[in-house]
Amino acid sequence: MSVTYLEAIREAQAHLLREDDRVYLYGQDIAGKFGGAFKATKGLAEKFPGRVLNTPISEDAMVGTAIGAAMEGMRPIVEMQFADFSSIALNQILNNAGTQFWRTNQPCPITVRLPSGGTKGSGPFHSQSMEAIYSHYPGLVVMTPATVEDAYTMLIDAVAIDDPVIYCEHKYLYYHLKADALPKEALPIGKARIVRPGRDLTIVSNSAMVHEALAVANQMSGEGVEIEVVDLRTVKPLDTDTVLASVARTGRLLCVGETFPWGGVTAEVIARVTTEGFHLLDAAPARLNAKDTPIPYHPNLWETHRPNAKSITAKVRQILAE
Amino acid sequence: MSVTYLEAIREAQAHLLREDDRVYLYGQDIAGKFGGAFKATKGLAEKFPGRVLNTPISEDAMVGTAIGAAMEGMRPIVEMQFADFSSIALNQILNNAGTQFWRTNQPCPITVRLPSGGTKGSGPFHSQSMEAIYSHYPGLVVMTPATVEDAYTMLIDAVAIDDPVIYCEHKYLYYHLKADALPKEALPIGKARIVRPGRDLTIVSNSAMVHEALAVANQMSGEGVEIEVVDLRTVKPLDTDTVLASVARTGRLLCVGETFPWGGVTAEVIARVTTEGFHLLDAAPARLNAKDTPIPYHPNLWETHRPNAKSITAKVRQILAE
Amino acid sequence: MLQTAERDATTKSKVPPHERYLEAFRWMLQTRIFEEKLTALYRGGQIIGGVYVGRGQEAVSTACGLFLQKGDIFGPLIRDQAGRAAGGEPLVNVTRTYLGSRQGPMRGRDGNIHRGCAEAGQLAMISHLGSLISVVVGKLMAKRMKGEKDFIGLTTIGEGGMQTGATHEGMNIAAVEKVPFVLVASNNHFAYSTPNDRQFACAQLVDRAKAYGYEGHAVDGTNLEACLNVIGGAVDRARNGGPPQLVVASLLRLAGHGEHDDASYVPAEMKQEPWAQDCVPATEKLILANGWLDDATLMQWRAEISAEVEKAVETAQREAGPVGSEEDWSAIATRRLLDEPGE
Amino acid sequence: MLQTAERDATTKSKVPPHERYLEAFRWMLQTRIFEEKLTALYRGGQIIGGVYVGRGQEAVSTACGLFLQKGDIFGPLIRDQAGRAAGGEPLVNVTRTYLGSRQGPMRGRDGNIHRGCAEAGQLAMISHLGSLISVVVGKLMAKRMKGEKDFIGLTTIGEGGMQTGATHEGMNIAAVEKVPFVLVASNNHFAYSTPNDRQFACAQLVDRAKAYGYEGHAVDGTNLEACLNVIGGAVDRARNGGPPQLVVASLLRLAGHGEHDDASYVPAEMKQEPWAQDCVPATEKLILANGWLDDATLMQWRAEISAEVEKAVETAQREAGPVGSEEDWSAIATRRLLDEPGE
Ligand SMILES: Cc1ncc(C[n+]2csc(CCOP(=O)(O)OP(=O)(O)O)c2C)c(N)n1
Ligand SMILES: Cc1ncc(C[n+]2csc(CCOP(=O)(O)OP(=O)(O)O)c2C)c(N)n1
Ligand SMILES: [Mg+2]
Ligand SMILES: [Mg+2]
Repeated sequence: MSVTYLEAIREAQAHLLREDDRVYLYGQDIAGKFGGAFKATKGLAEKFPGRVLNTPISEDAMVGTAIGAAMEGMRPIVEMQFADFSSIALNQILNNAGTQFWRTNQPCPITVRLPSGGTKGSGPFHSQSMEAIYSHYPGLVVMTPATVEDAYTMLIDAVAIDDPVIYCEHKYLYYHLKADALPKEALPIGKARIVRPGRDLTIVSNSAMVHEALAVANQMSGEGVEIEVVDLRTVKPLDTDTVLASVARTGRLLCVGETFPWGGVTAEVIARVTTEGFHLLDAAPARLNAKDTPIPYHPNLWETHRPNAKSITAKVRQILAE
Repeated sequence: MSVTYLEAIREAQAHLLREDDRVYLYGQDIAGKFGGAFKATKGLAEKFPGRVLNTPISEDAMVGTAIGAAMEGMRPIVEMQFADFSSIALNQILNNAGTQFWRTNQPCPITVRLPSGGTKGSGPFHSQSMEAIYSHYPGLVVMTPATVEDAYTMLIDAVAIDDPVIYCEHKYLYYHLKADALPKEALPIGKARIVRPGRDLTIVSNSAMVHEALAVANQMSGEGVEIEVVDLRTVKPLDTDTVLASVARTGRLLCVGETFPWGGVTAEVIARVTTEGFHLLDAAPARLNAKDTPIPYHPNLWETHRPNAKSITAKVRQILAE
Repeated sequence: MLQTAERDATTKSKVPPHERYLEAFRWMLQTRIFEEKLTALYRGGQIIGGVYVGRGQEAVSTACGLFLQKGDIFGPLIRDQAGRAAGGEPLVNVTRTYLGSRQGPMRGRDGNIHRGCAEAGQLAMISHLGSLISVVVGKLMAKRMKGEKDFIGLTTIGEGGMQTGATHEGMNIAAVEKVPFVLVASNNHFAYSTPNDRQFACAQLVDRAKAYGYEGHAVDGTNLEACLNVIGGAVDRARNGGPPQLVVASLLRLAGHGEHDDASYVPAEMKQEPWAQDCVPATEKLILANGWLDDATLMQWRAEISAEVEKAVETAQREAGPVGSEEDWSAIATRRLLDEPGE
Repeated sequence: MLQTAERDATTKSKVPPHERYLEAFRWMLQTRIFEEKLTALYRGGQIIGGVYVGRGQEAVSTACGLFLQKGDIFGPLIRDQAGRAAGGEPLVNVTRTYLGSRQGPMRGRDGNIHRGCAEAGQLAMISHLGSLISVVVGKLMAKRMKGEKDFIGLTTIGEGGMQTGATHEGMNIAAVEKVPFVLVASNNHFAYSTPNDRQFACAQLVDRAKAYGYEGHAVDGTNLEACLNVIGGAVDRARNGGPPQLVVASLLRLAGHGEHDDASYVPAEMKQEPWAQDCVPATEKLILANGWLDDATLMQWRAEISAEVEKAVETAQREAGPVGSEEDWSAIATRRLLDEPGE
C-alpha cells in the first residue's frame, strides 16, 4: 500500500473530521460525490454528513464565515479551488483573520488550504505560489509541506494551532509524490528539516523546489560535490537557526524558491543568514526564483520560468567556482 | 511661497489634467468642493469638469474600470482613500493590470495612488505601507516618493509610463514636508538618489524613513560619523547599482523600511547587495523594519512599532562597533 | 432602564406606541448627550484619532441593539453608539478607547469605532466595509452546528458600504446558508461626501432584498415607533425561522462623516426633507406632548445620563495609556510559533 | 454568412422567425462541430491544458456575438466559442491557442478560453470571475470621454460568477456611470459541480436587475428565436440610450465543466427539463421541418464547416511552440524600467 501527497491531505481531513467535531470543511465543489477539483475531499461528504459544505463562488465570504465560526469555537478548513483565487479572500485573510488576535485578544483558528504552484499548461491564474504575500503580513502561520508525511501531519497541526494558518499544498506533488504509509510522528511545526546532509554547499528551499534541489544534490554527489538540502517546511515562522547551522557547516548558500523574485522566500532567507550569520559565509549567497513574469501556460515556457535541476546545477557550479 | 508634499501631488494632477486630455481622476470623495479625504484633488473638479469623478465604495471596480479605460487609450489616476483599502482592488491590480501586457501585448497604463504609511492614531487599517506586496508580483512599477520634488515629478512620470504604476505617497509627509518651489528637473525614474554623501556606513531607505535616516545622519556627523543616505525612490525597479556603489564606498549597510519585516523592502535590498556585492561589505548588513504586528492605534505604541531616529541610531552604533 | 420606562409609561394617561418606546428613547438620549461630550473632547484635542458619531441615526441604531438577547450576535458599525449601548456595552469601554487607556477593550492597539465587546456579543469591526457581514454569518453557522437555539445575528451597513463586493458575497451566503440574519442598512444619503447618485442607481435599496432571497422592509429612520416595529419585527421573523431580513432606513447623517468634517457639502434643501429631521428632539417632543413622560422625569434622566457620562470620561482620563517598551509584540496566540525576523 | 443565410431564407416558402436566424444557426453548427473536434484532440492528448466548451449554450452565445458592430466591446467568457466566432474571431486563433502555437494571440503565455481578439474588440479574460465586467465598463467610459458614438459593451457570466464581489461592484458601477452595457448571464444550473441551491437563494436571478437599476429579461436559452429577440433587443435598448440590461438565460450545461469532467453529478431527471434540451439539434429540426433550409444546403454547410475546422487545426499543428530560451521575459512594456533582481 502506498499513499500520495494528495491522499495524505484527504486522510488528514478525514482524521480531523473523525477526531474533532469542531472541524468542518468549506469550499467550492468539495462536497457530494465530486469531492473537489483535485479530489482532496473525495468521499468525505458522505462519511461526515453536514460537515463538508459547498460554497458559492465567494472567496471573501468563504473566509469571512470561517473567521466567524472560528471565533465561535469551530475549526474550519477552507479550500480555495486554486491558491490564485485567494486574492479575492486576501482582505479577509490579512486584515481580518491576521489582525484578530492582536486587536481583540481572541484567537482566530482558521486553516486555509491553497492548492499552489505550477504544473504544465496551467497558466498565469492556476499556478501561483503565494506564501510570500501571506508571510509578509503579521498574524499568520504559513506552511509549505514538501513531503507526503508533512502534508499529513502539518495539516493536522494547522488545525490544532490557535492562529490562522495558510497551508500551501503543491499541486505538482499531488500525484508525483508517494510514501509507503502515513507517518506516526513528525518534526514540530516551525522546525526546518535537513533532507540531505552535505559538506560543500547548502540549498535552502521549500515545497516542490525541495525535490529539484534533492535531484541536483544526488546527481552531483556523483562528482564528489556534497550538497546539504534544507526543507523550510514552514516559511513563517522561518527556522533561521537550522539554516544558520547548515551554513556554518558548508559556508555556502543557495536559496531556491518558486515564488516571484522580489521579496520572495529566498530574499527573506538570505536577509536572515547575512544579517545573523554573515561570517559563516565563505562565498556570496545566491538565489534562484521563478522569473518576474506571470506564469506561462505553454510547457516550453513554464519549464524555463521556474527553477529546475538544470538551472540549479549551473548555479551550484558557479558558486563552488568562486 | 512654499509647497507641501500634498500640494505637489495636487499640482502634478492639475498639470496632468491641463496638459494631457487622456488623464482623468477616479476615486472616493475626490470630486466636488470636497476634493478628497486628504484634499489631494481640492479644486480640480471645478477646474476640469467631468474629469474628476467620485466613485461608489467599490475598489475592485474602480481599478477594473481604470484598466479598461487605459486599454482604450486613457490615462486614469485612481485614488485609493487609504492604501489599506487597495486590498479590495488587489486582484485587479496584480492579476489583471499586472498581467495585461505580458498576456496580450497591450499596455495597461493606469496609475494607482496609495495614501500610505503610519501617522498618530490611525491604527491597523489606515497606516499600511503596501509597496512590498505590489513589488512581489510581476508587471508593476512601484514608486515611493520621499520628497516634495519627487512627489511632483514622479506622479507626472507615473502617468507617462506605459505600464501600471503603484504610486505610494506617504501621509506623514503630506504636511510635514515643504519645498520652496516645484522642481524644474528630476532624476529619471528607476534611479535612486544619494541624499547625503558619507563614508562610514550606508543607510538605504525609502519614503518617510529617508527623513528618519537623514536626521540620524546629520546628528551623528557631529560625532564624526559620516553616514551616506540612499533614497530608493522606486522600489520596483530597484536601483541596485546605486546601492552597490554606495556600499562600495562605505563597506557597511543598514536598510530601514516601514513595511512589515518578512519579505519587505529591506529584505530585497539586502538580498541584492549580498548576492551581487558580497565582497563590498566589511560587516554584516542590518535591517530595521516595522514590527511584525498590525500597526497600533495609540501613539505610544505606534512610535515603538516603526523604526525611528532612536532605534536607527542604536543600530548604527552597533554596526560600527563590529 | 426597562423598569423605569414601563413605570413611567403605565402611570400616564396614554400608553406609548411601543412597549419599549421609552426605554429606547432613553438610549437615544444617552447617546446624544454622550456623543456631544466626545465631540467636545475631540475639539479640545483630548481624543486620539478621529471621532465618528451617529447623530440623527439614534432611533435606528437603538432598535438594532434593543431586541438582542443573550447568545445573539451584533456587528455594530460606525454609527452605532446607541445600539452598542442598548446592547450592553458599558460607556467606559468607549471612553477608554477614545482616550487611549490601556484598560480599554482594544488596549490601545485599535481605536474608536473598531472596538468590540465580547461580553455583549458585539464584534470588533475592521475598516473594510462589508467584511463584517460574512463574519456574522459564520458565527451563526457555528452556533447552529453547536446545537444552540433561538439566536440571531444582526449587523448594520450604510448605503455606501452596500456597494462593496464583501457586502454582496456576505448577503448572498447568508441566504444560501439559511441563517437567522438581519441586515439593517441606513441610507443617510452620504458616504463621507458622496451622495446617492454616485453610489447606486436602483430605484430603492430595499429592492436588493429580493435579489438575494431576503424579506425587505423600508422604514423612516427618524420615526422611533416605526424603527422599533420594523426592526423588532425583522428580528422576530429571523428568530422564528424566517429568511434573512433586510431593513433599509431612510434618514440624514446630521454630523460630519467624522468630527473633522464640517459636511458643508450637504445641500441646504436636503435638510428640509422629512427624512432629514432629528429623531432625538422629535421623539422627545412627541413624548412630552402625549404625556408619556413628565418634564421632571425627563430632567432626571438627563441628569443621570450626564453623571454616567462624566464618570466614564473621568475614569478613562485617570488611566494610563499603553507603553511601547512594555507591549507584548506578538500578533499570534501561539508563542512558540513567533517568527523572529532579526535585524 | 449573411448572404448565404438570406438567400436560403428568401428562396423558401416560409421565412424564418428572425432575419438573422439562419446565420445564427450556422454559427451554432460551426461551434458544435468545432468544439467536438477540440474534444477529440483533447482526448487524443494533443491539447495543452484543459478544454472548455459551450455545448448547449450555442444559441445564447451566438446571440451575444451576432449583434455587435465595429467599435463595440465584447467580453466573452468560458462558454462563448459561438459568440466569439459570430463576433469575428477566426478559428485559427482558437486552434493556435489550444495547440500551443507561438503564433497564437496569446503566444503560449496564456491559454484556451483566456484568449482575446483585439481586432474583433474581444477582451482577454482573466480567470477570476466577475473581473471582466468593470473592465468593459471602463472601456465604455473611455469611448464616451473620447466622443465615440453608437457603441455598446456586452459581457457574459454564469450563475456562479454572479455571486462574486467583482460582479456586484461591476454591475453597480455600470449603472452609476450610465454606460451602454449588456450583461448576459447563463444559468446553466451548475457552477463546476455546484447546483443552484448552494449558489444563491433568490427566486430568480433576473431579480438582480432591479437591484442595480437595470432592465431585466429572462429567456429560454435553448430557443434560438427567443435568444435573438431578447439579446438583440437588449443590445438595441443599450445602444439607444436605455439603462444597463441584464439578460438571464435558463439552460443546462450539456458537457462537463471542462472535458476532464464527466459531469456524473448532473441528476438524470434534470436532463428531462424543457430548459435542458440541446439547442443545436432542436434548431436544426425546426429549420428542416419548416423548410427554411433544405437538406442539401445543410449538408453543404456541414462540409464547409468541417473543412474550415480541419484547416484551422492543420495550420496550428504545423506551427512551432514558443521556446523558453528565446522568450522575451519582460512583464512590462517600458524596457528601461525592467527590474533585475539578480541571482
Ligand atoms: C472598502 C472600504 N473602502 C473605503 C473605506 C473608507 N470609508 C470609511 S467610511 C466611508 C463612507 C461610508 O459610507 P456609508 O457606507 O454610507 O456609511 P455612513 O458613513 O454614511 O454611515 C468610506 C468611504 C472603507 N472603510 N472601506
Ligand atoms: C473568483 C473565482 N473563484 C473560483 C474560480 C474557479 N472556477 C472557474 S469556473 C467555475 C465555475 C463557474 O460557474 P458559472 O459561473 O456558473 O459558469 P459556468 O462554468 O457554469 O459557465 C469556478 C468555480 C474562478 N474562476 N474565479
Ligand atoms: Mg451613508
Ligand atoms: Mg453555471
